[in-house]
Amino acid sequence: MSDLLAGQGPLFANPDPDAARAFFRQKKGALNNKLMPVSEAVAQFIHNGDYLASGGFGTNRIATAALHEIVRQKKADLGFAGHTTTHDFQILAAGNRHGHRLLSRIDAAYIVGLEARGLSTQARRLMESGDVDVCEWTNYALACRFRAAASGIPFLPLRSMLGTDTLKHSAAKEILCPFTGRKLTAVPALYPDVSLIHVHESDCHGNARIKGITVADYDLARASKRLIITAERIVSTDEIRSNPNATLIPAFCVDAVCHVPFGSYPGNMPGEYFSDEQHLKAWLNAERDSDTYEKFLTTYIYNVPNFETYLDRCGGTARLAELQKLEHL
Amino acid sequence: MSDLLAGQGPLFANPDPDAARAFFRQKKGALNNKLMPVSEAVAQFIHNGDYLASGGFGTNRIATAALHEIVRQKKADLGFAGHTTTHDFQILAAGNRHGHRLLSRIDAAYIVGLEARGLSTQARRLMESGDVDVCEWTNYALACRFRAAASGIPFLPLRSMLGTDTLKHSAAKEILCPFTGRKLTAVPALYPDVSLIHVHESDCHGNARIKGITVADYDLARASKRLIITAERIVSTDEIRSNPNATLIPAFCVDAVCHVPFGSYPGNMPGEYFSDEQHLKAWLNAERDSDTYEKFLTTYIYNVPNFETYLDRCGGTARLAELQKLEHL
Amino acid sequence: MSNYNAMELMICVAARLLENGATVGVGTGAPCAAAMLAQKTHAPNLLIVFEAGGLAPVLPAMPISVGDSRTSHKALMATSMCDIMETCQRGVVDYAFLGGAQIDAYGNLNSTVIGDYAHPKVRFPGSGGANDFASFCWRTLILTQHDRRRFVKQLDFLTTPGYLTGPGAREAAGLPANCGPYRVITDLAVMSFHEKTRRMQIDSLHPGITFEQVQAQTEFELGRANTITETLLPQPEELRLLREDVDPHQYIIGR
Amino acid sequence: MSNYNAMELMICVAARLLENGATVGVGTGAPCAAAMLAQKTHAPNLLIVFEAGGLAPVLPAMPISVGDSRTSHKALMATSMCDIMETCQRGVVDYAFLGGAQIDAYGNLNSTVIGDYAHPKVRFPGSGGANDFASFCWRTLILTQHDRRRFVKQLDFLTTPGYLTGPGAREAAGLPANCGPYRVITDLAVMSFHEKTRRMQIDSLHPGITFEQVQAQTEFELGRANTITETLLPQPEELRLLREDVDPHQYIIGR
Repeated sequence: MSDLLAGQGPLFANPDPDAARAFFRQKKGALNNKLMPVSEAVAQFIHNGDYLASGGFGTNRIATAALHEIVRQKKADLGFAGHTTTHDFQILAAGNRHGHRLLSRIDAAYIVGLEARGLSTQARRLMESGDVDVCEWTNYALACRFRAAASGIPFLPLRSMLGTDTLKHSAAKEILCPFTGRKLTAVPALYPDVSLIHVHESDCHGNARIKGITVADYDLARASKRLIITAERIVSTDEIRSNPNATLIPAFCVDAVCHVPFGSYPGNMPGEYFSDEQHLKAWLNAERDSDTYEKFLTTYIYNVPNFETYLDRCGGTARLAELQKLEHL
Repeated sequence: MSDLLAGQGPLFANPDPDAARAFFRQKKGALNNKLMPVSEAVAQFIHNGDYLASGGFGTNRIATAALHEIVRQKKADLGFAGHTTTHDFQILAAGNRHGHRLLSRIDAAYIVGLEARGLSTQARRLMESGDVDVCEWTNYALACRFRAAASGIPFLPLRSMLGTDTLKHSAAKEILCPFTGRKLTAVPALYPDVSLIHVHESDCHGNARIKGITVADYDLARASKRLIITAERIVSTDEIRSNPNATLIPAFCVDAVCHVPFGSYPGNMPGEYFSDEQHLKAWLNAERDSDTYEKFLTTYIYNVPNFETYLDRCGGTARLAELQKLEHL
Repeated sequence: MSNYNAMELMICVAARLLENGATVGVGTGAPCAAAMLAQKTHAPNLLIVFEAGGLAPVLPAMPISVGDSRTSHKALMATSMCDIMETCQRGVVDYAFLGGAQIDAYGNLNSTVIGDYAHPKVRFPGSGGANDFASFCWRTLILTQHDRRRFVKQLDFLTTPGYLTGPGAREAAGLPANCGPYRVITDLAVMSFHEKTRRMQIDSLHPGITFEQVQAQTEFELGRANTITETLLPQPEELRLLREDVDPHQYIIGR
Repeated sequence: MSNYNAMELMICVAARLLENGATVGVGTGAPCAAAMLAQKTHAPNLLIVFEAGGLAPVLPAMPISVGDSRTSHKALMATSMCDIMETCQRGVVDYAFLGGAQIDAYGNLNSTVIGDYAHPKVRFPGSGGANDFASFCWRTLILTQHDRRRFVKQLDFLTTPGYLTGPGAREAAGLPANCGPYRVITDLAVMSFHEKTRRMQIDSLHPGITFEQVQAQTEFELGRANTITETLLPQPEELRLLREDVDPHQYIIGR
């Protein structure tokens, strides 16, 4: 098998399913009431050194309130799963400044860019600074790493990454199929210590519903050792039980449930409100000058007591009403 | 690796993803109108020698009309995926009589039994006769074989079957995890030549919705080279597009769409009607005496022009109304 | 067995083993009855999962199939077989109920064939989800009638893993660590597995049953727990709930 | 380029390559505009898929993100990234659009770093779903500006596979057989890949552009197709639909 390549990138999380099984076994109280403020959820369930993952897709259905709180609480030495992460990564990158190191390990599939909107100066600065260890992946490879963990198996095989530097700089390994002899890419299970997922509806136990595309959140919710749900609406368990087909995330995956209307702002929330392109543009622009950036972060993250205040500083109910209208065009 | 076990059971279908890719590439016309009678769908898309799989779960959401038609059309030399297959397998077993060989290859996870209702004499006769080649699996292992095919990869690893005769008599192979060194079971992708899935609603292209548990049908639909959908109701494509979250099976998986109200009878259809335990009991009883069985099959399959007539002979609208009532208790 | 029958006793014993807040994978029949009884007595937050995709339903009646619509009635989620099995494989599910045509001293089960595999005397359904449940869930519970044809020295076919050949054998085979058969509940006694030898041993005898009677119905040699107690009888409230709420039509307890 | 601009030409050329009934994976911007234009002209049954989970939407407007709600507006299904990527891996998706900071003679792409990987001059987003699309989809289409900084002899980082090192290299690497880069569409020309050497060659030159001008903007040596034609101009109806229906706000064609 000497012709089989092993990626030289760092492996940031233990893919061993028995270690994860021991953790999941002692995680009880699926039907406890898990409602709490975002500040409490972040304080209680996110620890320095944790490996973090965020759901949604960059500027779509992201848990903005929890991301801001992580920066405000100055968490340190976090690993991060950078499947298409755009504004979420941009927010966290603010934590690596003035000698503080919020992020230290990045699994990178899509980072530093905000798709058609352009690149984030500050996210680039972080990635180019050498301040973080980086491992390369593709979006599908990271999704498969979550699925392997969600399935309770240590790896999954796939057919991308082969023949590229992306594989060489990943922690994936080439294997041979035991049935066909074909060369495949094996990617190790990724069990995040804690994840953030914003949903449309959840009950107080964390039985949650998502409308529109689910991206990788079905698997991410199951793969995560701890899970913080932020929800547009809190619904009753009777409501959840009235339509079992609508549930995507079952309560036993969840540790905290936070009620955060407009929680994906300035991102898009399918069927609820569109993204605030003005605010996202302002953010990208502010990043280009360090003084401006400092003031921007003070205004929109550091000197903000809670998420409602952030929404108000971004135009409040009037602006949100515009974004709702835009979503329903 | 000499300590790694390879199951000695026969492998009935080619797990090679490139062979399947070549087939899927030439399968076009996703948005054609695929509405046709069951008889035509079975005649056109099921060929002697094909490997067949059926959706649902034995007596729940099964494509009874298509299964009867396969027996009526005297298809021959079929392979069959026996994940929890109960009444569906019992129907097909009727085809292996008087020297005719409808089934020749069985991947067996759960067969011959009808759960709490007892064993099928005729299914047992078939399995004990040596008339079919058999390979052992578990329900999850077969589900993983469908998922591997649906994913376009040649195998999936799992952690059951290990240490048992079930593995020895399967076509699975033990492998070592390239990351943890753990011993795992590798199961080969299973791409059925043709599958039958009964659904609640489908449009004329095959965009289909299922209510209640999905069992393995998300993966089975995607794994199958050809797919026959039977549906309780035909809905418009506008209706499908009005709720993209409700779709489970996209049109490009589907070859035929057949409108068959009460199509899962005598099985249960979630939210529609409960199983007809009297008819299922009558079937089990009839199997115990060959003359009685012959008459039974003549009455309920061979001398039946179509599925509506079968329903009438089983009590017709009055009985169906009772089963609807029973479902909504 | 005056005011209750063996099945009722077995169901009550099994129900008591399921603590509140635990998750259990069940099939139809007695296991489902035991889980339902536990919910109605000491374990209202017991989460019941069915292999076909029913997750934590409010069971309106005894299911006939592990895939029928009752198994997802008012469920927290109606999902897939893979989701349920992977929830087990991930280590989330505490208990699973199993049965079989044969069981050996290590709790291995046969539900595939009696006789030679190539030319079986009797073909049974096979593993179904049993091998998966027994491989993945932390503790498996076995409910079965007790006689010499079932409790055998040598299985005709090892369908579903117990402790295989003894201590460490599961781990050596690659199975998840620290799980396996927990209790065997029959019409005669309740058995566990010796923590060193992993062989079956009697924990408690049902009222009026002697060790010798149980051994006589068992082909292999049974061990003895440090103290063998008498199985606690079904309590009046347990019987009332079982007969009035859980199985009013006596589908299970009528047998 | 009197009555149209280069972007409009590139979009029209790309749209014509997408036959009716085909399935195409797209990102935002020009690729999405091309797919939308194809639907409005010759390919009403073109199925558009987005990597984040949007399957065959009726696009009400140009999406800003491949995961925004427009990508599943009136879609046939709102699904997951794994479902879309596995539909590609299974061989169902005919075309995918790609771009990058650098491209070489074999159509390999770099969207990760400029400079040394350990100490990059510029860090770009990385593969995203590009490597997956390029590995799985039958034919990849590359839309990009044409200059010497992009069309390079040696990539700083091979993010996404083209034909790798040449004929048979994809298959040797384990990638699915018989797929790879199909066309490269730039502001100067349309290029394909020689069926023997798998190196980039010019198929058609845009009006007023010479082979030498394109070669001057390309670091590696370009091949010549047997017959090099002039790229068909955007037709009035194509331009009308593109400007009035596809991109009325000129998000893309205004650049």
